Amino acid sequence: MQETMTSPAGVPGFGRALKTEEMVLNMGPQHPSTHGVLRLEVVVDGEIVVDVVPHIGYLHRCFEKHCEHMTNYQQVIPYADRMDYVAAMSNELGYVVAAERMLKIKVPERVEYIRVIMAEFSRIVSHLIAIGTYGMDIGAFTPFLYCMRDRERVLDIFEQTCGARLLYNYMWIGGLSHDVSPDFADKVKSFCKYFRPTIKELNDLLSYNKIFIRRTANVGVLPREVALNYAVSGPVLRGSGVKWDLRKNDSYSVYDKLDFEIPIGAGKKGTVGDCWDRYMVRIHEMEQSVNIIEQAVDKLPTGDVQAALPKRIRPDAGETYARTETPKGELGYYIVSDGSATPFRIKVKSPCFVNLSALPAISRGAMIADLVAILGSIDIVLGEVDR
Amino acid sequence: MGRYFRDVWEGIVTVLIGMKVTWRHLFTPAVTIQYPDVKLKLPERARNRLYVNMDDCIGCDQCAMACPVDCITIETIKSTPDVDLGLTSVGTKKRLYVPVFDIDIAKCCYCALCVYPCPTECIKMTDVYEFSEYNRENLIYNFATMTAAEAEQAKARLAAYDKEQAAKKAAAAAAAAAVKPAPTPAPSPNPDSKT
Amino acid sequence: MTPQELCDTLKTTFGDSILEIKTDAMPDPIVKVAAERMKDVALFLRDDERTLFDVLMCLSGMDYTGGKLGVVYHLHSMKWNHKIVIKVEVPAENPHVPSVESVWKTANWHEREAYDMIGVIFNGHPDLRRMLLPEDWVGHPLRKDYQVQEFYNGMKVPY
Amino acid sequence: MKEFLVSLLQNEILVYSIMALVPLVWVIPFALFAVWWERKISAHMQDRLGPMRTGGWHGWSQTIADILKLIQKEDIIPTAADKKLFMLAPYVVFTGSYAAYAAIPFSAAYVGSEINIGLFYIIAISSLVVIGLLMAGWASNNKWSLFGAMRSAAQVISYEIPVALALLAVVMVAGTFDLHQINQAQEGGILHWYIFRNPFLLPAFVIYFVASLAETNRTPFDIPEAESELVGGYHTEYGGMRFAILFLSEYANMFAVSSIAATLFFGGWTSPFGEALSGPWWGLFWFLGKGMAFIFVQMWLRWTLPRLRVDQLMYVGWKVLIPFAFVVVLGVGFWVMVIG
Repeated sequence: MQETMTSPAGVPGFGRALKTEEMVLNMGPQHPSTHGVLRLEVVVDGEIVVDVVPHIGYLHRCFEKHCEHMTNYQQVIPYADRMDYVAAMSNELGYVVAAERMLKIKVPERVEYIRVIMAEFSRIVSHLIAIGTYGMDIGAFTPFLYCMRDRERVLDIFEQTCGARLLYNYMWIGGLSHDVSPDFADKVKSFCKYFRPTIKELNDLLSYNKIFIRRTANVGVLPREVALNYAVSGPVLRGSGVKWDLRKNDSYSVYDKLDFEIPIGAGKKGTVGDCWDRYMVRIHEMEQSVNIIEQAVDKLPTGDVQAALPKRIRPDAGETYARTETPKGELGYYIVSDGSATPFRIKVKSPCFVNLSALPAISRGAMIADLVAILGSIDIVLGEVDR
Repeated sequence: MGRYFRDVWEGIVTVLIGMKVTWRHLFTPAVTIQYPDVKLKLPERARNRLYVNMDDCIGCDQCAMACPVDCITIETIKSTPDVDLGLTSVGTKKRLYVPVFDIDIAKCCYCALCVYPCPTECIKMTDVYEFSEYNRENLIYNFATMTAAEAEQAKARLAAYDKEQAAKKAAAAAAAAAVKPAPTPAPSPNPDSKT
Repeated sequence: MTPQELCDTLKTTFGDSILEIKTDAMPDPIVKVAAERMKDVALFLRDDERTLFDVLMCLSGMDYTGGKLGVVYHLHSMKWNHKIVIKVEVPAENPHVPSVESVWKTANWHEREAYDMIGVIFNGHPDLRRMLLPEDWVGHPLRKDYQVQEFYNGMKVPY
Repeated sequence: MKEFLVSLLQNEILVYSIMALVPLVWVIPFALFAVWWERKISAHMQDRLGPMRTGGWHGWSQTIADILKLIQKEDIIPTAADKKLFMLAPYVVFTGSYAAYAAIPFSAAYVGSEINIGLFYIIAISSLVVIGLLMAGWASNNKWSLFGAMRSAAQVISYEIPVALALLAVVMVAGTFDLHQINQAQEGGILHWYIFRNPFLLPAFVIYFVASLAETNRTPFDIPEAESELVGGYHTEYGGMRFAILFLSEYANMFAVSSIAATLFFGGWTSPFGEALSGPWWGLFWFLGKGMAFIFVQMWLRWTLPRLRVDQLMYVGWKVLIPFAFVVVLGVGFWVMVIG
């Protein structure tokens, strides 16, 4: 039944049997499930989406222009936090990896491990929000609250470590702002112990619910070739069955010393690359993140949390492009320096921006309710799309 | 046909599993708190409202330089050598009057970048987080302890001192030119201060 | 292929259209290409069995100051796991670059953004509108000599 | 009750007016209570506390405060709206759901109108709700509202069929359309309730309950208001008092379908212990208690399940509920014929 509904072109006589008129529907900028201020200009034929034109830029905060007007490289970090504000640690990690590659700084081992723990926590946080809001898009409100409840526990750990709950400014070029507190390892371990059963509960409540599967399986199928051509990344790419994770394939930090799996979409409930696969990749990634965190905490070496840095950070003239795997996908920082203390140009390749650009390609022929499901499964944060 | 019945059966079963989960939660204690009545204890590193201890501020402007959103405004007046502004609690000698030290807390992004460069540790983030105001102007915090009159006085004194110095320098230069062409540099009142 | 081999392949295929090659750059080789041949280079890089650059990681518009604009393409091959940076430079008064939208679909939005922010015009782009700013905005903000407009639809712009 | 009032007041029209207002005495406090209850249930299912301040104990007067706020609000009618229809629609919706109460036996001593085709009347009159929703959606002149209205019309009309078939199964057993008589037939304790009397009436009840969720636009069939897709569906443009009335009628409708389920399958006002604890007031207690139990299940489902898509909703209605309902009707007929 769904196969025919998602591809109206395949319905015999579609568009011919009845004289119908298309209607333009304005979804957003204020709409409950556009996840921010996104405007979708939807051309609909009844309930069926004929075309989608996303309009973005409502949250444009001139990140790149700001960067060119900073007094030093360090000041970019609070701004980088504010791009993908649900996973600020990952953005910071991307930026410091790029800046350190630019400055040819080697940071202490302890810093790398703490960064990995924080980035993985941030992945859990981001995926919890993605999953919770996705449930809400589909109509289930309760999983969202459960996700937020667990997220708070991670934020407590963040707050205890760096003093902020959302926008951390924790990872600095060459180190961290604070060392972790003495009871950090215990807290992290107790969280991991708490968190595994709640994933199972989430699965019971939402992931394997028949209605949820019906709503997401076979919806918004993104085939492998299209995914690569649109250069989507992160769970969206892996949902399409591509085993590609920068943490393994283009390793940075200490991910090569940690053991984890890359979950990919297998089309267990429908077609490979449908919304359910993308959703399930996130669930499995959270489990993997818990694994990574436990290993990293066990391996956490002692030492200093600041590399020796020059007083003024002033890279040589040149450029670098560094990419890291954030929860949303491949976050790239292209930094060009002219030798001064201010970046000449910082361009951010935002994963959400790229993933969103694939939305029209996969939502044509779906229904309005599917459009919401597809958008939720792509998991965009408008702060990062618009920058 | 078998698939149809399996689907219906799965539909019923998974609904019941979900209902079991929510039923269990109906009797677990809530995790939320009654906020204004009950407050969570903030960790000691909590970063909230900025506070400046003006007794320790030497007016070095480093916090304003470090601020990524330019929410700190500092103006300074050089003191004349005859005035002793005292020492900070860490023993640094104060050489500048600070008549203006404004923080626009509405702009502040709580990144704490201003806290680290401070040589006397006088600017810090406190754990006060309830400071909303009805009027946006009230969010500009004036930390400076000097009154406008005192600032004027200091400015006037500095101007007089500069004039005196310039006159001395001119006299010295004239004298030097008269005696021999080897000019001696005039003593600068504040050799360390760059402001 | 090693970075050197990649660059050599490009040089032998495109000859004079390859303006500059930097293999010691960090971390990937940088190849500067004549703007008018960009699309051919892109097609070659995507389809040739030896290169197979199937992913356009990033496309950045640049203002190099001094009347020069540029576009930087960061390419990556899933199969060979190698990377390359392609650069084109165009004069600021006539900034036309062939669009690679038909080569990599992802370039669509990236090019719109570069047009919006830097003002590079991509020939052959199917839908070259502003991406982030309103349609009636004046100027391209990421140019180094950009002056913000005083009023936008009656609203004062500079804060 | 009617006879008693007529003898007391000597005026039939006055008596009818009073009789018509009696359910309102229940419906309005019930709606206020149910909204608060729903909030509390949802909160506790989600590990929250819900409203805790207004009125002191667990925020018991939160909805009263809300309704006072809604009454005070400015009455906004969009300029592009069809003004007359827009203003009329909430009342039509409310009339539809309220009129159903006329035939529901609240207790052995009270039934608004003891008509012999009570069940038929309820099915017919509750269709009026659809017209109201369509009016609301159309008159708002908002695309989202129109979507909501269209969905709701399609949904309610489709789900009338399984509802009617499931009720037909009961009618076949009871041999009457009169709700009061159906109720009386179930007197004598829990084992006399229809749900336990005939094995085919249990699936009939499930079918009725699922379909009634769709009739009242409750999750998982709340697609007409689907806030994550259609913002608010047919009531997107409504605010203030009109919105309150739409809301009230939604809750009134919920109770109406729950009480029909209680009456037809669970003995209505009859006591589960036979003669013990029965009587007019106990009858009222049992009736309301059973109704509230179903309301609780409705809420429980709402805070557990995601929402179906519109075509899947039709699938469930036409391809699952209706075939099963046919089987149930056949089975009940067979059972009645063979066993009696």
